[in-house]
Amino acid sequence: AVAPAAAQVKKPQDVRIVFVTHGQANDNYWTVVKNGMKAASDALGVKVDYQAPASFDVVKMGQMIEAATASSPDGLVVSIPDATALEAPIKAAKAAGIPVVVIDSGEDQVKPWGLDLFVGGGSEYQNGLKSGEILGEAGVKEAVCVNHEVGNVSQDQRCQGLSDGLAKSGGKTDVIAVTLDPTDATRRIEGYMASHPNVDGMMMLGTTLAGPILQMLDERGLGGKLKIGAYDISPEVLDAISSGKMLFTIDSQQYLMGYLPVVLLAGKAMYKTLPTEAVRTGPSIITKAEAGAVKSLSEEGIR
Amino acid sequence: MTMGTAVPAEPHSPQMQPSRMRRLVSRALRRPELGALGATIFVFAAFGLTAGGSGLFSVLGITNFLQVSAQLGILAAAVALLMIGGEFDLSLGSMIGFSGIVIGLCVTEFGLPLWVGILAAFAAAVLVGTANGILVMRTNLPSFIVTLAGYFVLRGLSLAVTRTLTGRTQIPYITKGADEPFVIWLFGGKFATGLFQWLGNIGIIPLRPDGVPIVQGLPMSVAWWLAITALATWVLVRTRFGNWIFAVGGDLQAARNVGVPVARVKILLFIATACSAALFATIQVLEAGSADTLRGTQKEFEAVIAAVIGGNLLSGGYGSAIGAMFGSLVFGTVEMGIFYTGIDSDWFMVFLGLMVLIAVLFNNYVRRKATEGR
Amino acid sequence: MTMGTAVPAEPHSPQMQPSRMRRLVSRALRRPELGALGATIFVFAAFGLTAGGSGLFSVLGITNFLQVSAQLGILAAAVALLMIGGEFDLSLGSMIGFSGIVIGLCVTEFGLPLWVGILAAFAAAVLVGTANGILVMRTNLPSFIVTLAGYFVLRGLSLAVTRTLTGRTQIPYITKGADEPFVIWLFGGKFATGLFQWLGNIGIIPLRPDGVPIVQGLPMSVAWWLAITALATWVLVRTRFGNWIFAVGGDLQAARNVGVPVARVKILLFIATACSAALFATIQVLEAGSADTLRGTQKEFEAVIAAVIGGNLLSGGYGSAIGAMFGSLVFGTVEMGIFYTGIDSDWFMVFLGLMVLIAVLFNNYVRRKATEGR
Amino acid sequence: MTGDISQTAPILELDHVGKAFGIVVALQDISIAVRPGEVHCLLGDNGAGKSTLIKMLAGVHQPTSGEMRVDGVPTVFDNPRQALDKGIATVFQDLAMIPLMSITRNFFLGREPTRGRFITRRLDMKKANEIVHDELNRMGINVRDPEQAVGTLSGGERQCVAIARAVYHGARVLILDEPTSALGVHQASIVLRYIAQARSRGIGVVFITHNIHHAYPIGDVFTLLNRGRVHGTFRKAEITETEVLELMAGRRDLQHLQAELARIPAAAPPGAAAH
Amino acid sequence: MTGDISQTAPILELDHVGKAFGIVVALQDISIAVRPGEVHCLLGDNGAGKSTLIKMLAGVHQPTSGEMRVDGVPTVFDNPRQALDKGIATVFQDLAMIPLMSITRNFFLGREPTRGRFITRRLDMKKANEIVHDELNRMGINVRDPEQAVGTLSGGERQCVAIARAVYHGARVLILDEPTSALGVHQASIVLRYIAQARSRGIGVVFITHNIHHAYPIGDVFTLLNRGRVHGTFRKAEITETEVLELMAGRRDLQHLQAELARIPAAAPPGAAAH
Ligand SMILES: Nc1ncnc2c1ncn2[C@@H]1O[C@H](COP(=O)(O)OP(=O)(O)OP(=O)(O)O)[C@@H](O)[C@H]1O
Ligand SMILES: Nc1ncnc2c1ncn2[C@@H]1O[C@H](COP(=O)(O)OP(=O)(O)OP(=O)(O)O)[C@@H](O)[C@H]1O
Ligand SMILES: [Mg+2]
Ligand SMILES: [Mg+2]
Repeated sequence: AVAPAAAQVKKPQDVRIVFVTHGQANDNYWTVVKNGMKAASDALGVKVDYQAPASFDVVKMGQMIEAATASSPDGLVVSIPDATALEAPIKAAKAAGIPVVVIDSGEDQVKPWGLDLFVGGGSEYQNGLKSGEILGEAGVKEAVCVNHEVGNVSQDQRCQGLSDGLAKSGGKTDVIAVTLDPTDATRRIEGYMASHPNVDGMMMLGTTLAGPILQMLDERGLGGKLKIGAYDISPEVLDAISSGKMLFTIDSQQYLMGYLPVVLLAGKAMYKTLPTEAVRTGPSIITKAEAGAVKSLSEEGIR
Repeated sequence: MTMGTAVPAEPHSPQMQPSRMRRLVSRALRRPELGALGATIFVFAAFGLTAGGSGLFSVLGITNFLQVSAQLGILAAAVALLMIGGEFDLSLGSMIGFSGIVIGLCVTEFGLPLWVGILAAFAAAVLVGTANGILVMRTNLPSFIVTLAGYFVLRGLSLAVTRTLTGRTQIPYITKGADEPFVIWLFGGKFATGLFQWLGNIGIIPLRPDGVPIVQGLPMSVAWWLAITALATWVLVRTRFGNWIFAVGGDLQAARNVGVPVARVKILLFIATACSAALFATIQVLEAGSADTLRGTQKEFEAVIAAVIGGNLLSGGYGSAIGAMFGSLVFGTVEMGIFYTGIDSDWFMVFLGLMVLIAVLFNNYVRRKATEGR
Repeated sequence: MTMGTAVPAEPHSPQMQPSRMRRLVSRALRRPELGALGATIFVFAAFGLTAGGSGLFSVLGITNFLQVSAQLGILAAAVALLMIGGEFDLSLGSMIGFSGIVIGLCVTEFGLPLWVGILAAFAAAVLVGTANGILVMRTNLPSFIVTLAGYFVLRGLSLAVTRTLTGRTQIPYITKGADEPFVIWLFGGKFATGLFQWLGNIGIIPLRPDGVPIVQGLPMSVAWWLAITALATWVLVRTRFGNWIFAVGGDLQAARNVGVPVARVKILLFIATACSAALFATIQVLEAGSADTLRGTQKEFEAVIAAVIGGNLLSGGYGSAIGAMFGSLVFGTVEMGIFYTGIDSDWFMVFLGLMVLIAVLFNNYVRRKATEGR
Repeated sequence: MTGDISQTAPILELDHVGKAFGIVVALQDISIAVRPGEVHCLLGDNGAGKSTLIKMLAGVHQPTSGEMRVDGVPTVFDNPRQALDKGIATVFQDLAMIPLMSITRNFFLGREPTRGRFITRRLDMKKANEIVHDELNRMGINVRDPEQAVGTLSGGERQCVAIARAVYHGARVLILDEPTSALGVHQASIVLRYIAQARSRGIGVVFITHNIHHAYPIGDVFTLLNRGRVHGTFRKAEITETEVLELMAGRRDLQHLQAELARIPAAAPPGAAAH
Repeated sequence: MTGDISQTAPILELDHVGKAFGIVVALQDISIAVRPGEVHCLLGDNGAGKSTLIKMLAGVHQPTSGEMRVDGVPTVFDNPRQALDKGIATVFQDLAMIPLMSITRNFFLGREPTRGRFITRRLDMKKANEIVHDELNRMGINVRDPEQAVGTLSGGERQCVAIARAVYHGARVLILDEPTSALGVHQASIVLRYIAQARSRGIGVVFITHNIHHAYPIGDVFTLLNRGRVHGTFRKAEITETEVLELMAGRRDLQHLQAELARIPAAAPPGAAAH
């Protein structure tokens, strides 16, 4: 629906693009990627498939990339959470003549492996560093990194970045390992806070637990004491930022990571066009000033 | 030596007729929950030594691990009955997520009152439990594999339906507009608030700057936990149905042969388990105010752990609901207690594993001493 | 009617002495893997209809689902033996992560050659298996709870040790500097490469622009899968040890009473299971070139699913390794096959669950028809 | 062997009934009748199909051919509960006990006495324990504690519990599959007395045993099964103890058998011979 | 009842042995001896402790007091395998069979015949099947297929398999716990013949039964157990069949017992009376 059909190498309805990422479909972050992908596919009339292992498993992801290659799509969109493990399958896809776009993580691999394009925010570590600096500026001396996926490299890098960023202003960081269960998570944090009364800053690595954690802090009378940051956005987080309970959130505008690759790879299939430079979608820091404006978009799953 | 002498048979040799007192004691010692009680005492002693001063046993700390134990315990009580009946339910965790989503969608998408949403979740639970039970009984397949299908299907349905309707995987602000204080209190509120306020006033619980004690009461989940454990125990020990549960788990064929309606018993057990998941989900939704498609992950697993720590047999036919209660308490306390000991979070799992093992070994030791020693 | 007539007893009524042919057929129909074979055929038929033209049955697609099935199948074969022997091993998945970390640390941190790292991983597996087995036999605790400790401890150890030594949770570039082509080929390489090149040359497999066929061979994991299934089958059917496995799983006390060394059998089974995890880890590390503390998550679960789909009894005493092979094939094919049908990934789990259920129901139906019908 | 039509109507009847397990034909063309106040002995070699036959009467197996009638009405028992509801109580050869459950709970399993109503309806364990204690005492078994697990009882004790249970609950038909096999002399005689009592109360009894000294004194009708077929039904009046023994031995040469039994003490051991 | 010191030395001896399960004392102060070429009958009521006693001999239970001697050497069997290795084979009352396994595999369980060596060592199933088929045939049991699961056999057939197994593997002592309880007349007589044969081969036999007609013809020594204690050991020469029966009935009043047995046919049913 974009250009005159005559000039097309391939008709939109014949174009098929496959996403293989490490993000589970029911993760809040990746669901927005998927929404973007869906929107682009509806707009262009191309076919898209999204695939991700049910838990963090790069080997399974490699096998999925191989399966995608076998179904010979017109474009492949991947994230690269573990370069060593995914090198062979991604290179094989490339060798089979499939254009490959990298999203979210893996910018460093694009050039050396001869892949086509990167679409995404800054590296996890850079984002973490940024969050540490912001908290440091806000006067935080002792922060906690609430990690619901200990052992997952990208989450670990965020905490590492936070620790290094905060260290610049002399603060220190501890990691609290939690699960996605709201009761477990809030009780653990509560327990930690009780035995570490000096904690004055917190980073949440996702939005899933934001609501219960904020509620718990309110109940215990700790609400105003903490400077809180988060990754990603959700209506609850945005409300909290508006009302001053939270300081900021780091948004990678992952909607674009879903939308753009579809448009670009469809373009590649239909018109043989593709940008030459990486497309940066983030990080964008959302504070009180912007929070209200994006809230309704967040409710729709666009941000 | 070969040629013995015929001694007149004593009608009652004293060893064969232990006194009533000893019999009572021995009967108490035979109870399955005894070992779990031992393990509980052990765990408390261990943390008393290592984390005594860290606040684990402050009012806040106690409320804290009680809440974790209580939620797990609600599931564990039902799972214990199901295990005694000789079956598993892997779909438990997914059912939690699914129930939460049902409540959330009813309220936020269809604008129904909260209590209708909760009823809908329980109706879904009854349906799923019935399906599980009928499939298991009709096909003679192991419940492991039948409920595995539920495990995938329910989790998948939660995701697909939620994303189709809302475009997200989380449903926030479920309780926000609700004007049903009783329903919210019943599942997500606190009880004994007066007591806690008083404790705060006399200085036993620290007060917040605004004069409210930092712990305002015990979460309702604790009340539910106790109520459901009591109910399950009553059913097991005092009703025909309880008798049948032991029988179908102990020997299905023998139970059928003496006329126990085995299919009915097992189906009801699956329904009870699914309903405990719905209750768990309701409590979490009303406490947290939101639902998420990922809720309940691995709970089927934790509930079985708690039940087994509590002395329930995996192979069925033996166990108790009170044991499951102690099992949940052990698991919840260990999980939270390790936090207070200040162990680096990388080592958390190592200690969790060791503590669970030691608690169970202790449980076993106590039970063995009680039944065999002497 | 009451007063019957004494009919002379026939020495051999024909119905009681079925012909040799019928006996052979009936014996074949009694095999546990029969149903799994039925399920496999069903799954292939289903995907042949729904995803026939999508590349699932292209050479690349077949290699792909074979690889997924093969890795799972290596575990499932060992787990099947353990299940027939009446036990579980929850620590399997954690053992995979741990073995990978052992290999990775040996190579990258201690500068040892690859084969030493692999030996170290297997040594660790033998240790863990022995510990599991001894604990289960000594304490009479259910293996569920004993190996649960391993589940936590091993995963925690992988994380803590890796982070302490490297500051990360991933160990990349393990095979990069290694000059051990044979070891790398043996676990992470491909076989039948000549055949595939030839198939490419005659046009059956498409060639890449550089003249290499897009599939260069079958992954070695497939060879391991077949070899281990064959070995496990041999052990089960043709050796004393196999006989003992069935016996300890069927009735532990009876087996002990007729002189089976039950402790030795169970400990060896736990060792075999842990070693299958080490083999799995080795293959993944050498194929992927990296190790990660999270590897192997949930594999204990998938392996049990595969074994159960393959007709192994959860309660022990009955099953086969070939069944487990078919079970892995069913699970692997379903998992990858759904992808080719183009179903929205939100619905993936729903379909996975339904497919598994239908496959198992079909399995059950076939087995029942075979043993009871007629 | 004259057909006697004037007898009481049968409670249970099998009419040309057959049962196959897959390709194994366990029973074929079986016709028998169980009448009130009559002890019907099933005789036959090991593997003749006696247990399979009574499992059909008890609702455990369903016939694959033929018809079963209860009080003259064609009936199919889908499960043992339906048979129990018709007053047919069975002692199975494998006893159908749950080893981990207590004696009392096993005794009343499926027929629990309750107290109170509706929500407060509960097991009356005290009464149940008393009944069990008394019933077992009557059989010459002195259990220490009726709440003891059945799994810790001796083989004979367990069998006594199963018999006491069936006798207690059996209203119209009592089926006993080798009830005395594991019993001591004393207990066995009590069981025989029970059977006689049941008969005089007008209960129909089906009794399986391999012991001629148990079968002949008590049996009214003897049916011989052989390799899954009925090989004759005889009233006591028509048959002597020796003939019954011959039936039990599967019509094998009794002379030969007795010669064999007689030979045994002859093969005295070297040790005994030194006496 | 004179002490006879000149006999052959016992293979197995229990010397003031006791066994308690928690607070339940099952056996107390037991002293018996099993000699080669001698059939030692254990008599006693249900629950007297006979099975518990032989389980100690077989290595299943360990004594809680006293001493057990094998060939005069104090021994503790940690498990049944050690007893088997000393040539002590047992038929347990619960038979110790794995229902889901085939007859052949059960028969040779723990003592499998193998073929080939080292890596190619494997079960010799063909030979095993043949042996099983022949051994069972000798007992009068005609199995359709030795690879059939034991769970599908009748109670008596299963017992025959267990006896055949013990006889086949038993080298020095054969322990039989109520081996004939579920057997037909024919099979039981064969088992008695087996026992006689074993005795004449110099094997020591421990034989438990509640059937006087099985015990008296074959027994050389009779030991009475009562409530966990030995109440006398008698040689055959010193005791009559009636006295043995009296022992078996637990020294209850035999008169009473016989009167009772005699009463039974008297209580003829109404139906039979109408004859
Ligand atoms: N594991 C156990 N725990 C507790 N009591 C036991 C256990 N095993 C046996 N007993 C008790 O010991 C006593 C003797 O049992 P045993 O089986 O030896 O009797 P038995 O002489 O073989 O009887 P039967 O002739 O009925 O087989 C019984 O009263 C039984 O309840
Ligand atoms: N489920 C089954 N599957 C296959 N065969 C069976 C099954 N149940 C019984 N049989 C066979 O049917 C035959 C009759 O068995 P049944 O148990 O009725 O014999 P029985 O007359 O009770 O013998 P016993 O006196 O030894 O108890 C046996 O040969 C047995 O192998
Ligand atoms: Mg029978
Ligand atoms: Mg006994």
